[in-house]
Order: sequence, then structure tokens, then C-alpha cells
Amino acid sequence: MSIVFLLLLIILLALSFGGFSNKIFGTRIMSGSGITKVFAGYFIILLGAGILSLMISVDETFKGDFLTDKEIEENDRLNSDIYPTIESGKIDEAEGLTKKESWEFPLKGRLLDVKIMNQHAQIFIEKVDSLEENVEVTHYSTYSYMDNIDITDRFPSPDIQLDGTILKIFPPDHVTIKLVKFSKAFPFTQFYEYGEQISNGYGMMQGMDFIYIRVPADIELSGDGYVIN
Amino acid sequence: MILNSESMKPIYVQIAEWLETEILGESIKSDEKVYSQYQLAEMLNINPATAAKGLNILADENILYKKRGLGMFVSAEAKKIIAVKRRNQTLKSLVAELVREAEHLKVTEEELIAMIQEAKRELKGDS
Amino acid sequence: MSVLEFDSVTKAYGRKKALDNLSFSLGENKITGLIGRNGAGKTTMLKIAAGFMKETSGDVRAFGEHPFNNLMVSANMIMIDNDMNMPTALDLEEIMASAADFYHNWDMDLAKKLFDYFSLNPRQTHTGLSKGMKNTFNAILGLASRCPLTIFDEPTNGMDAGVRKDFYRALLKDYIAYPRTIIISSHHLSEVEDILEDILLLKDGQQFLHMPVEELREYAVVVSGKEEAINSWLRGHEVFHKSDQAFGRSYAVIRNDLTDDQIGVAMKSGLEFSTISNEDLCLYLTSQEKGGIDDVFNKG
Amino acid sequence: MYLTKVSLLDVVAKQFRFKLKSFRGMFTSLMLLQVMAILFSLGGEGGGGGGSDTFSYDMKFYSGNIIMAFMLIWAFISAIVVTTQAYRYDDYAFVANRLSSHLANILFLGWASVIGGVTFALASQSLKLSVLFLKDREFIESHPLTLLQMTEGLAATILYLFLFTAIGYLVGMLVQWNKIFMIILPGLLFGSLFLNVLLGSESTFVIDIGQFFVRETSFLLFTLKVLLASALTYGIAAWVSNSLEVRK
Repeated sequence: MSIVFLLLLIILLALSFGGFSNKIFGTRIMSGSGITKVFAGYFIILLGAGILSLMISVDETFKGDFLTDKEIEENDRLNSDIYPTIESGKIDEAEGLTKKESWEFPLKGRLLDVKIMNQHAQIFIEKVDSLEENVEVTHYSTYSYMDNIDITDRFPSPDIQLDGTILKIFPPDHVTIKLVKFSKAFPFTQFYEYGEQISNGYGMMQGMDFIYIRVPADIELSGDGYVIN
Repeated sequence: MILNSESMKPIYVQIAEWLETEILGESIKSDEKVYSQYQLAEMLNINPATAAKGLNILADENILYKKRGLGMFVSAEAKKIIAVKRRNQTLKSLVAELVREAEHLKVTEEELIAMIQEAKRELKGDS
Repeated sequence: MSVLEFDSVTKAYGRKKALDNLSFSLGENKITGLIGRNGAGKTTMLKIAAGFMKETSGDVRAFGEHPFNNLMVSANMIMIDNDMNMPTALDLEEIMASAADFYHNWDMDLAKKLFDYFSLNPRQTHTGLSKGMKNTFNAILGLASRCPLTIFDEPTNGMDAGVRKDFYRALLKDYIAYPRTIIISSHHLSEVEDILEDILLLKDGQQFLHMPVEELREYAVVVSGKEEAINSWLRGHEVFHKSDQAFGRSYAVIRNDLTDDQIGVAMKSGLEFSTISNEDLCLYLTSQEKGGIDDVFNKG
Repeated sequence: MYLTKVSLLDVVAKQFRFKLKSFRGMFTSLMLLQVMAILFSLGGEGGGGGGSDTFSYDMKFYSGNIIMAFMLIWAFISAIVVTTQAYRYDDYAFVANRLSSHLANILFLGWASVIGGVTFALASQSLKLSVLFLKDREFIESHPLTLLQMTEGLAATILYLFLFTAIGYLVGMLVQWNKIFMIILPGLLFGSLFLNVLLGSESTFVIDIGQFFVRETSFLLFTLKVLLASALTYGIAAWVSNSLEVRK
């Protein structure tokens, strides 16, 4: 981009010494006081558009929190040791996780077959003494970003059903996001905290989904899922 | 007055002579104001300095006199001075030329005088 | 006080000297005609006087100050020439409005009246004008600005005869009403000489003559007659020009420093005296010593 | 003889008024370039897409950067045009000296930068408005700004434009001084970029200069840098012009 810009600049520089640029930039196309009127008209149109753009924007914009570089870095750091944390059964202590939805199913019998129809999520199963008749299922996920915008909320939780002794985890609905992103020109962002961010954000980063299942300690498990204890 | 730039005479001389003729013909009488250099310049489309030079010739010959801040006026003796001057200069040189031409054409003195007398009669008859 | 003073001014372009040790001084409120052949240094001199160019050596003073890059001189001087640049974006009316803003003495009433008289179009641009119209417009700028030093360099180029006459008349009338120092350079001395007070004749970048124009008229005299008679009589006189004519007659332009006796002697030997127009005289005075155009054909 | 007394400031003010009229063609070119830049910008600056089995996304980027680039070129070339002979001589049709001419030019180019900056901000908003009307997409604005940041951004835009007029003015004067600079300057620029690629180095002279301004995150320091650099550049240009005849 910058090379193209410079090339353009050089071409225009060369042209600027010919009669051509004097015609374009000194404009002999329009002379006389007509120019002033045309320019005033142009300015009014711009002003109208500018005011309109300020009035419209609020409701139309994409919902999502804007994260700073620091927040993203912090989240990345947290997410890097999320596995060991969860594996060691300390999910409550894990940071950087969003608890999205939880289910509770009454259990009949001592058998539970966990069946994943969704390859995306990681399943962890913890046997808990305090539980007797219920299965608690919780969907956690790490943050998802798109260009520094937190879109974690955009991802729905999977549908989870207990069918007899089979816990079925269905895939979530397919999510499609079509976005248009507008950024101000560089002089407007230079003094902002994001000023140093020259690249166009971080692209897309989809968070990890964890399905955390707590079952009574005496249950007999089969099927998918990593059993912590 | 029409200036003749092809003439032998410089413009200021032409102006002076024209003013003399006006004074002789009493278009401008004695103690009357003559044209200023600026009026002359504008009338004749010439530089005011040239016009001033013409006026100054006449002032030097006492035909005109200056009144401070008012301009130039025709003096009382103007007509007399002009007449004397013209007799002494203009007429004299015209006569000299006449005589020279007569010599060329082998016209005798008597014949010449006769021609002059005839011309004079004609002039009188006309007027 | 002299409005414009050149003291041994030289302007060199490389080895060629456009002005060579030029000295003169113009008095206040005079109309001076600047006369000279092409390449005599007229335009160079005027541009140095106007402060557009810097002299190579010598001293130039306009209103007592050095004109180059001088704001005071610029504000009190206008130079009208053929390659005057005007912004392409402005129409003539706006150019006049700008001039009014810049020049303290500007007379918009006069400008407008002249503008209408010469049938110029206020919406027209300067570049769109024909050469004659452009010079007419420039001349209006020069007159209406009423600068204490007003310079016209070949102002009537491209104007038709009627417009030239009107312009010089307008110049004279405005000068009489508002005297100021005016320099006019022209190829056609005959059309301006009546309104001039002084004449400055340049030759090869040097001052050749600087005198009142009425004196120039008496500066030289033409003598003509039989070739032998002329040739013998001319000895001891300053001859500006001599040419042979048909029937063994000769024609010479000489310095008019003759006594009545000398004239008498000459007339006796069949020589005739006549005057010469200033324009012709200037041509002879400034001609290169290469003989006349006839010699080109004679030798060929 | 009555001579008009003049003060430099008075003449500069008169010349500035004169230039407002005589250089107004520059605002036509500004307008043309901005409209062109908005049209270019409407194509978007690129985009991205991708996804997984549960998710897909598609994103388009728009920004005011293309318009800004056009504006910088406009500022640069307008300043060069001001230094060309025809435009320099225009000054001497009326009252001027070099100093007044330079000062009036700088004043005018400063004014042009202000007009350029304001219209740029508005043009950028117009682009945003037209992007908002892309109904099938959700809109995000990457950096919603506070009023203060907006003001700083506008000021910075104007300062950038002014800096570019200064550079253009110097380049123009150098070329007027000696046409050889028409070859030397692009040569230096190209050469520097070429070296950059050849050596694979991070920085070259030209880029370093750019970074000096672009990397500055303090608005105050940035303002100071730009003003000083512009003053220096204009100063050098004025110095270079001293070897030119006032008018031929």
C-alpha cells in the first residue's frame, strides 16, 4: 500500500511540472467566481452527510465490546494455562472463562453415556461426592475476538439433552457474521491508545468451548469425555 | 490649431507663432489671460513642458507677462513687439528667399517690384 | 530629488553585457521616452528599475532606495509590459479589484470608464484576451494605479491605431491632472514624441543621449546636394549618417552645430538643408556601423 | 511627490486576500480529488473471511486512509504549483517582495490545509455514512472517539497537510532553482526504497523521517515537531528562492 502510494506520488510529482498539473491543480477548467459557489455547494453537501452520519450510527453498529491490546494479551496469557487448570479440576479458579449456560438433569440409574455430536467442544467430567441424583452440565468458553472486538456472546451454547442414560451434546447452530469495519484515517488514531496498532487488528480468533459435566461420584461413565478424577 | 510635426519648426515655435497670430488678430486682447501650459498641452496633445517652452519664448520677448499664481497675460505692447519682430525676422527672411528665387529665374528688380505691387493691389481688392 | 537614478550600472548575462556602465537620472514628474533598437537593453533596464532583476554592478536608486526586492519601491511603482502575468483564475473585473486593493492611489472610476470605453468584457480572463486587448487592459492598469513611477514597456504592441491614439491621449490627460514620473519605451517614437518631455536613447546598453525631446529636434540637420560638394563640405563636421542617392546626389545627417556663416557657404555651393524627424534621427543614431540595407544588396 | 508607506504585514494581508481569489482553482482540485478518493474508498480497502465448522465470518474494511493519502498528495502538489514560475510571477503583477510573497504563500497554504483538513473530516464521515447503508452487513467502527480525540485528530490532519505543503514548497523551489532536482529527488526517493528492499533493512532515511512523525503519540510533541519541521522546510525553500530572479 505504501509503495503504491509513493509511486502515485512520484508520478504526480513528475506530472506536476508539466502543463497537465497546472491544468488540474491550478484548474483552468473552471475559472471565475463559479469555483467558489461550486465549492460552497460541495462543502454544504459534505456537512449534511457528516451530520447525518453522526445521527444514524448508534443503533446500527455491531454489538460487542472493544478490547484493548493489553486485555487481549492478558486473555491470551490466561488461556494458555487453561487446560492444566481445568484438568486438575480447578475450573472455578480458572480465569478468562465465560460461563455461558448450565443445565441440570435428574439422573435415573447409575449409568451415563456421554455422546458428542459436536467435535468442537472439549468435554471434561468431574465426579463429585456432593451430587446424588443430578448431572450438572455447564458450557464455558474462552473469549472470541474479531478485530479486537469481543464476540464471545455471539456463539450460542450447544443443545444438550439427557435421553435416558445418554447425554447428547448437539452441535450449536452455525454462526455467520458479516461485518463491515470502518476506521478513521491515521491522524485520528495516532494519539489514541491503539495508535501503535498499525496492522488491521488481530483478524479472527475463535474461543475454545468447554463442556464441564459434574456427575455423582458413584456413577458409571461411558462414551466421550475426559474424566478428571 | 493643428500642429505640423513634419514642419521644419519645432512644436514650441509653432505654438509661439500661433499665439502671436492670435494676439495680432486680437483673438486675445492685451491684459487678457492666455492659455496655460496645461490647457495648451491638452488642446494640442503635447507634453506640458513643450507648451511651457512656447509660452516662455513669448514671455522672454515681453509679449506675455506672468502674474504669480494666475498665469500669463498679454502685455500692452504685445502687438507692437510682434509686428517689429515679424518685420525684422519673418519678413526679412521671406524677402531674402524671394530675391534668391528671382535671381534664379532671372527676374529683374523692376519686374519683381511690379509683381509685389500687383499682389498688393489684389489683396486690397479682395478685402 | 531624482525618482530614478542609474549609476554605472552593468547587467551581464554570462559574457554578454545587456547594460554596460549605464548612468542617467530621471527627474520628478517627467514623461521620458526610452528609445533604442532591439537588444539595446531597454527591457533589461526597465526590469532592473522595477526591481524585478538585480544589476551585476553599479548602483540603482528608485525613490532613493535600491529597487530590487524592495517593498516600498514595489508599492510606488508599476511596470506594464507585454509578458505581464495575471492569475488565470481571475476575470478582468477581479484583477482590477485586486489592483485597487494593492495600489493606494488607484482610481477605480477612471479604470471602469476606460474599461467600458475600450469595450472590454469584465467576465473575460486575462489569458483569453488577444494581444492588443491584453495590452489595452494592462495599459488601463498602468494608468489607473497612478503610481509615482509608472513604466510602460512597449505598451501599444498589438493595439490598433485608434486605440494607440486614445491611449496616449488618456495618458497625457491623466498625467496633466496627476503629474507623475512616467517612462515609455516604444519602437514608434513618432507616435509618442509629442507627449514626451525627455528622451533617453540607449545604444548597446549604454546611454547615448538624454535630453529634452525638443532639443533632439534641433540636434541634427540633414544636408543634401551633389556628391562631390557634400563630400568636400562634410570634412570637420560630425556625421551621423550618409547615403548616396540617385543622380549623383548625397544625403547626410550631421550634428547641428553650424554657424550662420557655415550655412551661407554651404548654400552657395548648392547644398540644401532640411530637418529630420526624431524617429529617423534615432534610427540613424542607433544604427550599427554597417552601412544601410542598400549595402547588403550592393555588395551582393 | 507623495510616496505610499507600506508595512510588510499590510502587504502580506493584501497578497493573502489576492491569493484567496487567484489560487481558488486549488479548491476545485481538492473537490475533484476528494470525490475521486471517496469513490476509490467505496471499493473497500480489503477484507478477510474464514471460519470453522460452527462458524464463518466475512469482513470488509473501510477507512479514511485513501482519502487522507489523496489529500496529502493534493497538499504536496498544490504547494509545488504555487512555486512554479507563472504563479510566482503573479505576485509581482502587483506589490510584493520575496519575503511578503513567501509569507503570503505560507499563510495561504496554511489556510488551504485548514480547509483541506475540515473537508477531509467531513468526507471521511460521508464515507462512513455510505458504508452504514450496506444493509446486509453489521457495522463496526474500530475506534469510537471522544470529542477531544476528534479535535486532536482534526488538528493532526491539518498539521500533516501543512507539513506536506512545506515539503512540496521546498521541492518546488529546488526544481525552480535547478531542473536537475526533477531527476534527483524522485531518484533519491526510489533509491532509498530500492535499498530498503535490497538490503531487507527495517528502515531507510525516508521511512525514518516518516516514523519521526507517525510514531509520535503525544499530540503536543507531534504539533511541535510538525510546526518546527514545517518552519525549517519553508525557511530552506525561502533561502533557495533567493538565487532566483524576482521576475524576468
